[in-house]
Amino acid sequence: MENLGRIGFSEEQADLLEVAESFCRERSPVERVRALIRDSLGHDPAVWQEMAELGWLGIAIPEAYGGVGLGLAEVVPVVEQMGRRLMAGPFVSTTLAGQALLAGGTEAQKAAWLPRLAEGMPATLALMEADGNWDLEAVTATAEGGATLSLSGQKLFVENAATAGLVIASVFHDGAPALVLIETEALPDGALRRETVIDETRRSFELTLDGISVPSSQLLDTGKARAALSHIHLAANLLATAEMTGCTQACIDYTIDYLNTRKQFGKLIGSYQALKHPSVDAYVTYEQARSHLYSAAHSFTEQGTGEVATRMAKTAADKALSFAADRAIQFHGGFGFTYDCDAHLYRRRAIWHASQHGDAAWHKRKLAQMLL
Amino acid sequence: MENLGRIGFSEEQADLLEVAESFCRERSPVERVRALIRDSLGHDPAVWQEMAELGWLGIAIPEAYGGVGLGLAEVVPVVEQMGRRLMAGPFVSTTLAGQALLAGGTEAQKAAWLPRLAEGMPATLALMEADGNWDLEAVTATAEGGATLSLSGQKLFVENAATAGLVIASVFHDGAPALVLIETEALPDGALRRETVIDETRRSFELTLDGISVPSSQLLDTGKARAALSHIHLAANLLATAEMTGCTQACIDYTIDYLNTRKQFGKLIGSYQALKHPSVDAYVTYEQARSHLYSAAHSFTEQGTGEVATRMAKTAADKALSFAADRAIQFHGGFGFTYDCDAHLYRRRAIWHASQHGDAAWHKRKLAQMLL
Amino acid sequence: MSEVNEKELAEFAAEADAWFAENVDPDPGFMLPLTFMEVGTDQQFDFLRQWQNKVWEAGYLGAAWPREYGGGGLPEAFQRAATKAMRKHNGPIMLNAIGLNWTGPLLLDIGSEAHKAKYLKGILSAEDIWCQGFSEPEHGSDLGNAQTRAVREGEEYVVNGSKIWTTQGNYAKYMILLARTDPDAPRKYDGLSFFLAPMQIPGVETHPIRKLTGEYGFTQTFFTDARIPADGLIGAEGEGWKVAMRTLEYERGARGGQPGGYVITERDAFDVLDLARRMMRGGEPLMEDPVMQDRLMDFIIEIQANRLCQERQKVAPLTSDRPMGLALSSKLMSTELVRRLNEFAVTLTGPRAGYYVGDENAVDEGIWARGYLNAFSATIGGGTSQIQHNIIGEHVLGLPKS
Amino acid sequence: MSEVNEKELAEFAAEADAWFAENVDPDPGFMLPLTFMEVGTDQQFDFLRQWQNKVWEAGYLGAAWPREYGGGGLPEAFQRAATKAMRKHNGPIMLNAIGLNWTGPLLLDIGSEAHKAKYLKGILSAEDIWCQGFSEPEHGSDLGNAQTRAVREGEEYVVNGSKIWTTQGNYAKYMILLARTDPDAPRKYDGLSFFLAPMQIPGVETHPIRKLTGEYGFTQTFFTDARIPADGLIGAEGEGWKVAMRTLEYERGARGGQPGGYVITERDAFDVLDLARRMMRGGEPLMEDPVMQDRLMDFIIEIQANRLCQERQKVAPLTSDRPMGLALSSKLMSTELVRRLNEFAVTLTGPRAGYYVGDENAVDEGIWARGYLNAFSATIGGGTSQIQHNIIGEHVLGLPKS
Repeated sequence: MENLGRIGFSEEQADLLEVAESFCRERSPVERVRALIRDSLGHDPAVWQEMAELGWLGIAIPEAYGGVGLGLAEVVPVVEQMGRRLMAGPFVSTTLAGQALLAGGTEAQKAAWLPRLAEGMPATLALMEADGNWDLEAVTATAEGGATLSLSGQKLFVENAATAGLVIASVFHDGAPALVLIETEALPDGALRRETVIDETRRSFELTLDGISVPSSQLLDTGKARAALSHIHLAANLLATAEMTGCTQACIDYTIDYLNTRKQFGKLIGSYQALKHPSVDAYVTYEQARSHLYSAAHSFTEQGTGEVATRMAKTAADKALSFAADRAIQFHGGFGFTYDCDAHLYRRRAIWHASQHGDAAWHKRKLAQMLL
Repeated sequence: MENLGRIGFSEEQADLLEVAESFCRERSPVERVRALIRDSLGHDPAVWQEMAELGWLGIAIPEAYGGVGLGLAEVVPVVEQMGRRLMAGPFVSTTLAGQALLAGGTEAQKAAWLPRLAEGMPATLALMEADGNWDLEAVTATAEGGATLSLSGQKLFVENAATAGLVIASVFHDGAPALVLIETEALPDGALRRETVIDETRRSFELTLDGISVPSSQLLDTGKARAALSHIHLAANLLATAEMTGCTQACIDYTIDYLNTRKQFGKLIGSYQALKHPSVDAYVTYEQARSHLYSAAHSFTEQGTGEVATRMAKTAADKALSFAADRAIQFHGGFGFTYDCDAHLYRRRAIWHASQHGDAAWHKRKLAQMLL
Repeated sequence: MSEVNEKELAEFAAEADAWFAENVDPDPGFMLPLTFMEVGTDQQFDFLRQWQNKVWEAGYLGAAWPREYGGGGLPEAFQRAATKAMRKHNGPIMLNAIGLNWTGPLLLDIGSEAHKAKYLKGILSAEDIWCQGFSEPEHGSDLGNAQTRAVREGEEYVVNGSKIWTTQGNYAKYMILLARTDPDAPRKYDGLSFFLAPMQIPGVETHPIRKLTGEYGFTQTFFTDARIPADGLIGAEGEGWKVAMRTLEYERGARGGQPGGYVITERDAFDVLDLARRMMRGGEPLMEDPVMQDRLMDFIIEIQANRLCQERQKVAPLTSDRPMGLALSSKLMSTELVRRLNEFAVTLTGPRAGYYVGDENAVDEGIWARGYLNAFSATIGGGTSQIQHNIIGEHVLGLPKS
Repeated sequence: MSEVNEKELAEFAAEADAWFAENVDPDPGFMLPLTFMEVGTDQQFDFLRQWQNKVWEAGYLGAAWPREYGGGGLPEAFQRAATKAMRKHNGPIMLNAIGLNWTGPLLLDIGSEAHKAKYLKGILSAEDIWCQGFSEPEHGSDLGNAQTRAVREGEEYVVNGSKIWTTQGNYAKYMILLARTDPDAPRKYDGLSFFLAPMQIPGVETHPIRKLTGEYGFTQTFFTDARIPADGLIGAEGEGWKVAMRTLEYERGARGGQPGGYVITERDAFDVLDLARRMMRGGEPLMEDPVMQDRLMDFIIEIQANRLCQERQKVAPLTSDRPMGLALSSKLMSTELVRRLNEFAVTLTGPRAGYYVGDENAVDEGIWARGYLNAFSATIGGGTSQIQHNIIGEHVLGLPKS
């Protein structure tokens, strides 16, 4: 329990943070975010193309597979800035699909798919099921057969599935959890149902696996499946934490702006301690969460420490964003109760992220098992 | 889970509340409380005598045994007002000793002792042991032998033992927990050691049972021992809750007075929302606790409901008093950090009561077992 | 009102129980709003209007209001029995909340005979829907600063300005309106007057407001040279602030006079308990998690506390230290609890908290997240929780003004 | 200062480690104070003064201060290594806190050559104990309103008034003193001046203050026509407020310049963890209780957050949005955490939380309850947590003044 994670920040992280800050600010003003909510695709393909050209889709992919050869630590500042601008799109799901291939794919699979992801083919993961278990090894969907595998089961919260060229699904196969590649071209009609999710900036789908067959070559390395699932779980939490942290910052800034503009009883409402002091609490909690985020990013690849730092970071981010966004609605008063106020966008996102890949109580329990 | 307790308030309760309010206010101004802290006895025998004359020591003792024939519901307003004035003395421990006799004594024991308690003989209970288990059945002290019982073991937190004529101790006897009467006259030299406790208004002792022998006639009815211990546990919590509730009220009043007197930056500090709003939170939490207290008092004798209402009330009182007293220190600023400020008297009492007869977490766990 | 006849009361209660058992439709085929502020569709509105009318006709709403104004003329205990039966059988809410709980008690208290005769019965029957026009877009919590103007011209006032958060504004026939009749009054509060104003007249327009839930339920109301009759003035000209404050006391529960029923059905601890029992976490029943149990107990204890505080208000010796304390605290206590309870319930649903109203996989059709978001209407509306803290701090604890 | 030579640094660190391993006495035979504000007996004072002197003489305090003033003239990294070794071996606190962390950095920053030569070495050696005279009995948080008067007479100022919360006031040789030199200044802040004032002169009296713990550690200081030399003025007459604010920034951690060591040893999560491991509840090890585990994890996560925030302050790209944010928040974050952590620790001790310092049955000699009560000195002193909220709200978030 000596090392719970430390702050470290590379030059590459600093550069990416700076570039991503201006890119996301310019490409994703809130009017655009709101327009994309009403759009069925939900993100801007031109912006996606730009990201590919910036090399962002390959940040954590080795150069041998067409990537930049850095790690998730360098993806974090990019995702943080996306979260800050409520930016929509398949960046995170594609990055995680790449991680799944890296952690669990065969050499052939990596060579075949990673370059395509780095070039801009969206991809996603299909992990969750109806019983709502955050433990990714608790899989009930199945892949049965020999040379050809017949899939069955339901997968929930498959983000960006309609856009993705590739879905990597967890299945139970041969007495153990496994991962399987599904090309979305091969999906039968009706396999995808768009879900109505709390965070309207996202596109999420229910995927019915029944009736889908894939050649057994699309099974990821079964010997690495458990390790890959564990890696995916932590990587998903790391990137969710990055999104949440950026989102918290924006939520606080947005609220502070209002407190500095709106008057009641003849005074700017930000002069009232009833609003000022909880805003300070939100801010301090945000700074704590951000410190955890960059500790998790820096320590992510260290055995043990990475898991500890990541689970702590997700817990801290959940606390920070939930509190900041809850108070954002309240402190905007009547306006906060309207759809026009952005406060609910942050609050909805907070609920989304808290609910995916383990909430604070879940991570604390896992941490207690590791540390106490 | 239909009935978790209800508010009811008898005429006798109302009368006692009114009389106790003025009696305790007059007999226990804070200067007196502070003088008694420095006094080795720790309470005023003349006031004790007055209480006996008012009939308070027999409120919950049946008329047949020289009491008033009411119940603990009527003791509650008296103890609440004592708590409000930080009044010291063996009232609660004597009342609880009476309850132990009523719940677990033989007819002969009740006839012999209850009238003496009602007349003003202080008494107390010896329950806790070094392992710190709030479960009163987990006794390790022993009583062994036939016609004469040899006692052994250590008892902690025996309140008012130096004043008491009678101690009722829990012991392990004949394979089960039991209660035994010990006349303090019979205590060997050195059996009592005055403890240094957090609440300096109290007098509490460690009692060494080794070397004490009592005739077996001083064993309470062994068939009733478990029920008696359970009754004592709940009665002790009910009266602690009453003390805590009165204490919370006083703590809030004391703080509000300061907020209405002290100026900083040219304004009364009570005008700052940073102090005003948490004071309101303390007040609201106090009112909730007081409602629970009078529900517990009213429902105490109802099987099941009494236990639920009492455990809830203790939990609510712990929350209210701890918060109010913690904020009382803070809101008194520099003065709050001095011994001269009363805030620490309330905070110390809060810690004392939270630690005795089960804290909030303990009671919630018991409630969960009953209700969930 | 007459003395309570215990036998008659028991019979009435039994009849009410049977009536609600018979008449509450457990599934009207669409989602009913949980509060009067959430009436978002005509289908909901029509259903609830008929339901209120039916309850009133059966004698279970306004049972304690005077007979001559459409009430039952019975002692309060009868209405309490009826409301209890309504609650027991999960009856839908009473629709006409502003009329029932604000306008009605106000008119009974200080209205003229003509006002009572004209308005009370329509309030009970739900024929006349009422709304409230206090808040303005620029002065949310600062009611005393209302700028909507009402200028007297003969037997009318000409109204110009805008009100916001008008619940059921698009359905209402009348509004209780706070408007400025004297912009030059030395104290801003003295320039206000209080009106019973018609809504369905020229110059009054309502625009629906989209709530943070994505749904509707409130409007913004615009007045453009709208002419309202001068006999709708309640209190004298310039006394509007006093009347409005009195009205808010009905809302805050600090005065009686309500006709019964309820206008909000809150999910309580038992609903949350039921939810927790149905959830799993990590393959285990969530209810077996001691951390969850501990938090649930906190909520149950707090809910019970609030319930007991309501009861204790009636026991004078137990409220003598700060007589208005419980009454003035109840809005803060209850609305903040509802917000936190719904927030907690959302977390109980685990991964499926990702779903929202409208998804087939949403737990309980998504009511928990929606309920949480809607809960802000009560922590913001009718004086924010921050304002409530000021009120309690100043009026109960006697602290100086901020 | 020279570049860091990594090899020399490693050698220095190893030597420091060995030195503290050798010289820290794990049991001096009496209870040492955890913070410089808790020095309540002569025995404690004498021990700590000798200890600081010894550490300084060994070169492990002020290693980065200039050689000419008693420092080691080494790069900062050397002192950090020494402090780390001190902490690792649980060395007692550095006694002369005000001198080391307030006066010293101030003089190094803006003191005259004469001041530096006269005072700095005595600060490091603990020969000259310093105290601080900012707060006054009637104006706790309102430093700008200080009323202690200093009137110039020739080469002296005549001081009258009273200061409170003078830590080690009864031992101090010098005080940093904020006094009013111009009562008629239009802005109250402009009438203040800042002095290095001798304490052991006629007209200065100190009275011990009994703390809420029952112990001592602070004094109130009374000035009655006390004559202090005019060359102790720091900054110009009337600039005292600016100098005092600068001094507070050293305390709040917003500026560097400290000579190393620590003046507070805080119980941290690991101590609390260790405590939890030793406790039983209901016959079971307390650490097996999931509710306790959940709360412990909250604390561990928060403590780690604060530690990481300290580290992150040094990473410019990660603090660019609000550059002063972390520095100005650190006092609030750390002091409130200490209060809550000690409060929690008290509850961990179960029934034995009933005992206090001095009882043989008290868990860990009662340090948890005492630590909790003492924690208020930091949430109140040096600007209350409420004032800290204002500072952060206004100076970091840019909100308007309250």
